[in-house]
Amino acid sequence: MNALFSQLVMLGSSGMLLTALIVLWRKSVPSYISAYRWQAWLLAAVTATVAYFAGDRQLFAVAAALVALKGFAIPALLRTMQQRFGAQPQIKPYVNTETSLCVAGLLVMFAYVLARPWMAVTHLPTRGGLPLAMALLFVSLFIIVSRRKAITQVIGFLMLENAIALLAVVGTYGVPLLVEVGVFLDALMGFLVMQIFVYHIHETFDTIDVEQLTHLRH
Amino acid sequence: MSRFLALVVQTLVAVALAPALTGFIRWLKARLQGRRGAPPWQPYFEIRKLFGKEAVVSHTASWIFTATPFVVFSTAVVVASLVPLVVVPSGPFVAGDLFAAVYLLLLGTFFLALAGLDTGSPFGGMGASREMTVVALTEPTVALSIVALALNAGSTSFSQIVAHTLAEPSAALGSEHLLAFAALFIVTLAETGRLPVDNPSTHLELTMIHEAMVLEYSGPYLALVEWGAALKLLIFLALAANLFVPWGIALSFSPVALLIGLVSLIVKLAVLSAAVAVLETRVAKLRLFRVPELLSASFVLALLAVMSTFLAR
Amino acid sequence: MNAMGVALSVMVAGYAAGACLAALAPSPRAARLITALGALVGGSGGLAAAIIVFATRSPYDVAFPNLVAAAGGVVLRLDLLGALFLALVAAISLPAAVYGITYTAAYEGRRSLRVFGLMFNGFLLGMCLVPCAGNVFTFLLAWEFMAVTSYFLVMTESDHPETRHAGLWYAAMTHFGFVLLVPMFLLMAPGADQTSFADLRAGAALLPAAVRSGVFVLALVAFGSKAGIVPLHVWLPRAHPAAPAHVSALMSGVMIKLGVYGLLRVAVDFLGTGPAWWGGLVLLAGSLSALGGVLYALAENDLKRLLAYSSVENIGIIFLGIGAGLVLESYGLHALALVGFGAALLHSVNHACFKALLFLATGNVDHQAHTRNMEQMGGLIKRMPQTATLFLIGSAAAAALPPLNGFASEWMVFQALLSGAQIPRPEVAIGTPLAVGVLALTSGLAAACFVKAFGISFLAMPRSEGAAHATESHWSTRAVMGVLAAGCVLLGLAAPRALGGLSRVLVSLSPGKSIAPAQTRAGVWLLSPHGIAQVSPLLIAALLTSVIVVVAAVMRVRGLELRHADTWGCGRIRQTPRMEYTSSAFAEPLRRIFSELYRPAEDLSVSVHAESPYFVRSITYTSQVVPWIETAFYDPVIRGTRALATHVRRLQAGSVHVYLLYITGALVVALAAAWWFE
Amino acid sequence: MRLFSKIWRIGIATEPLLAGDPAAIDIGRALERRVTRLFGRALAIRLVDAGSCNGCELEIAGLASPIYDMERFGLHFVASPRHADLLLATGPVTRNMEIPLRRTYDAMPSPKCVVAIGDCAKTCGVFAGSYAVVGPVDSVIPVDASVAGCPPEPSDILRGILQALDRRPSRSHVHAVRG
Repeated sequence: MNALFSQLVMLGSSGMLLTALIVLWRKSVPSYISAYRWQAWLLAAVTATVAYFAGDRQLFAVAAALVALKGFAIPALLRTMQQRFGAQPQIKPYVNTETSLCVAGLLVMFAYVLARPWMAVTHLPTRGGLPLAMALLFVSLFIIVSRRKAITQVIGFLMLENAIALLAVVGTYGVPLLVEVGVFLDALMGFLVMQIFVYHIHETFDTIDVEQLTHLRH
Repeated sequence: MSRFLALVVQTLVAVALAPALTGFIRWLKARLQGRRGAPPWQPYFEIRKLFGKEAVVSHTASWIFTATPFVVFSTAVVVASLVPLVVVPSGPFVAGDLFAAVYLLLLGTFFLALAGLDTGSPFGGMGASREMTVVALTEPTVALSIVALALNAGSTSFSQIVAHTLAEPSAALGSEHLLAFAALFIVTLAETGRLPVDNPSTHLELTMIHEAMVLEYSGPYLALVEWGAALKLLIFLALAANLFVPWGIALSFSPVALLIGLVSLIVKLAVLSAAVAVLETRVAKLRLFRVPELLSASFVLALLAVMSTFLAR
Repeated sequence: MNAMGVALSVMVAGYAAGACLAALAPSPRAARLITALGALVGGSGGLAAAIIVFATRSPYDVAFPNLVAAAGGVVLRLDLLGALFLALVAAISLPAAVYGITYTAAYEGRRSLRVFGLMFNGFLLGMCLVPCAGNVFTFLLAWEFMAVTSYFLVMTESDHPETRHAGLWYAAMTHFGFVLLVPMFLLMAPGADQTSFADLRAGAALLPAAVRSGVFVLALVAFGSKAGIVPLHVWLPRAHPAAPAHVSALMSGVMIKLGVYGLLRVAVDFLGTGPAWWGGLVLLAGSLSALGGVLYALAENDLKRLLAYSSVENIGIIFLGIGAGLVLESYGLHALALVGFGAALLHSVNHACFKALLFLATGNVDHQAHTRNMEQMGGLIKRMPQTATLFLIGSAAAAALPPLNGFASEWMVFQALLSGAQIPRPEVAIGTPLAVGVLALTSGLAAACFVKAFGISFLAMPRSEGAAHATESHWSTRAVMGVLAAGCVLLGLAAPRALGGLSRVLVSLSPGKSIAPAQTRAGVWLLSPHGIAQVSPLLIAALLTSVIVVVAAVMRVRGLELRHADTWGCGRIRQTPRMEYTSSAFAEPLRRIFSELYRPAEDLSVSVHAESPYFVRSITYTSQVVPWIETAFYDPVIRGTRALATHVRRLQAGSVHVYLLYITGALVVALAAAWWFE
Repeated sequence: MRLFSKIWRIGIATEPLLAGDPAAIDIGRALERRVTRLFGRALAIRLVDAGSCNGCELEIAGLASPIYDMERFGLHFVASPRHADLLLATGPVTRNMEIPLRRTYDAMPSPKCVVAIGDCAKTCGVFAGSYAVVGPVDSVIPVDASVAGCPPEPSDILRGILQALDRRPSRSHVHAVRG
């Protein structure tokens, strides 16, 4: 029973990591949005499996909230953002695709090496997901750093927030509901602020390439 | 002795089945495009016709041009005798493992590229240069997916890997198996010249990779090269099927087990080739310099597969 | 004077006589013959000595303490490891010597063949003595003798400016290596008088860990610079094309293997097991050399430079094998470590065989087509059929294609790296798959590189006058290359037997540790360390030939109508060589994909008519792959030394009094130091 | 997924090959028995535009469409004449295209056959007597059958090719095709 439980959790979290890799690989923002939606659904699925196997009633509520907000609300918001400023020319990211994929591979390996001691500490069946959550964290950080379009950076930030949620679920069977809601609310606030931020960049520079911000200096 | 006989029969079955596989993919793509299309056994007629025709050889071509079809066909046949199709090849007569199979196919591609260059036509050179580029970029992915399988099973020999997966069914659901399968599937598309890397049914010479090298072949030579390419596709699909979903493969040499093995092989090949056909209807051809991005993505998948094998330990 | 003594004396006498008589030869033609004769006699003596040691499996010692007694006298000690490398040197020098007879005929008017004969035999003597050396002084003497003689051989065609430039680089790099060898031996030698290798081996066990690591790093850098690993490889692609073909065959085939011999002697024989990061460092050097070598080989248009970079790549593969062995050794898995070292030794032997063949074939092409630039070759297979077929065998072996020897050793290196993955430590468990990925990418790119090397230079139509009028070279050169090609095929098919012999060598290095795992079965199958995965090049070759024979027979029975016609070129009128693919065109996709690593220096210049900028007269685009390793690493070092030199030059004040002042000052300082340290 | 639902909805669009007027096709040279049997089930076609106004090319392109679907008869286009068995020549042979047309014909391995498509190929049509035209296709290479029409219907072209190979459509393996 435990073997199936840990296998499913690992499957879910490696699926989430793969969706993050799609953002690095593909070049169209709509595919990023669908990748984010897939990731949110997988996160909800992992939370639900943990809730079922650990018999924790609250996690089911958290899973439902995840599906509602991250599965539907945020992708819809992202799509409106995309429609408004979506028609941008292809902005070459700082790092080309092959190198960013290899860097992602190295980050994943670094995450595995890093998470090695934690796995020795926890004896929960879901400890297999810890390095995957750390890897997702590093990859989403890399997305934020290496991409120049504001929308992509926003999606990177949201994936970062997903990674933290996954880490919580896999590491300690989910933090108490209050903390969960708190974390999620400030992420939502961050997202709304960024939305306005992107809007203003578009207004002043007529492009959402973050590179242009450097012109504000002189 | 029956073991050796079974291996010979298995190889002959693979050689006979290969054109039908390409025919089935072409037939299914036609149906998906709303056409009636040629029946799945059409390639057999094409091969019969080609054997009846005259072979035209260019003046600038050397002995390599006429020797290459034999090398391409024989490397494909020998690899078919190594790969677990109907029965897992075990015992003294196994000539090699996964690495040997990959390098034998590399021998076939090496000579095909030379034949492309031999006639001095720009298409042949273009095809050879692009084919060697794609093959060079797929090597690390193939090696790492072999490593991911071998680490689990403890060795790179087919019988060991299949036995391990049969013994531990939960492993088949493991992330390393799925990731390695995805990586190997992308490599199959790249290595056998299917869409999105190279369009097998194109007529524009400048977009070809595999076709461009065989533009100069005609008659029986062309039949051998096409048969070898079809056999290579069958080998890759059978590898992807039997290493990751080995249920149904014959472990003993009893006639019943062999029959079940044959039926399960045909079913698995049908499912995989249907997947290839559906994918080819859905996906357009990638620009040549977007192909390395696809191949580096498959390399990262294989790397993750290897990572997760350590995780399980 | 038992058989060993006779063999060794025949070796030394043969080379010495060859050298002296060649120097005094009446005519250049006589000099050529004497050079070859001396090399043949010396080589066969060396080969006989090695075979005797192999047969008796017992090392052989001979000492001449009175020769230069102060430094410990000349001590020769030939154990199994030394015998293997002596056999390798002698075996490759025999065909090279015969090849030299007709090859150097072209130098008769221009170069002094007497000096060449002297240096050639001296070079071979130096290379044979290095594995036989028994103590520090003999080793360093043979090492320096080999370096100096090979410098003069590289400088044979010194009228070309780039040869002089290459000679300069070569001399600087080999002496950089030599300068590091001396402190390494000093650190290891326990006492001034105990400088024999036996004392070093005993002393090494007592050294503190820091000193052992220091010795290892010095050995890796010194022997690495001779072997040509990436940061220190810059002399190799310069020196090999400059040297005559059979000399570069010897240098690339065997001389860089003595770097591998030195590293094995120090790291495995003397120091024994060390910390895991030793293996990691060697794996890193191996991966850099393998990838760097093959990438620059792909971008090369000069055939000999391409082969030189391919040597760097193969040295990288050998270092990957050694690295895997060291890592396994550091975790106590001695049996598996032997698999790694065995794979490295097997690849050294294989590489010596096929690289010598390739260099000799390139020498033929260079003399007949008067060019080494692949852009101007093409169509040589119709004018030089045997040379082309032999070059094909060599490139198939270099691209590690199954029945030949390159595949057997690369398969073993794969298995060695794979067995490294069983170690539970995370950094090792992650490092080994990366190394497997690097090795696979290298072998893929090597296959592409050798398709280019053979396809562009030998197939299709000739792209220059020289290539159009090339004819087959002298029969002796082809016979000699035939011997090497047969060696490649035999080493490929009988790889299991060869590996059996090599594991005997390695077991002798670490007596009493553990027996080598069963790496071969019935002399036909190569086994992976756990004996489950197996490959048999012999069976593969048999299956391939049988299928080809059957299919050819069926085709013959059915009758094959054949017609010759022009190549199909969309119906254009004439098929001209200008339409063919050239070497830069073939490598262009890979150059563009790896442009981040190549960093090509590109410049585009558009010249317009004076009247208006909108009418373009000509557009010139040049893209040049400049090895940025040299500009990044070596230019600052060169600038730094030159700046230092200008400061030091100020010391040469020119007046005698100042010089006297220096002497007294130095004396005073030395005395004060001696007093203070008392 | 929208693509596959549309595929499911439309299904097979191939229509049976109706018999057109036989006058459009005339068989110049009957191929021997051996050749027609060899090309019985599989045929590779190489199209050469010897100076046509591309009207015939549009119709020929229609052959590969789901409606006419020549693949059900075993015909398929190939890029190189080395792979081809049948040469489809369209348009009057202009001066510049004379040598390329002949070289394409020579590059094809025998047994081979040629079908001239359209009035221009048959009798130089409207371009007869023009300074740039060398003559109809059969003045340059031997022609086995020709299909009249400017441009001929795809079904006429298809029947022309099948009859050139002496393959009665009804006799061929495609079901429900009225001869």
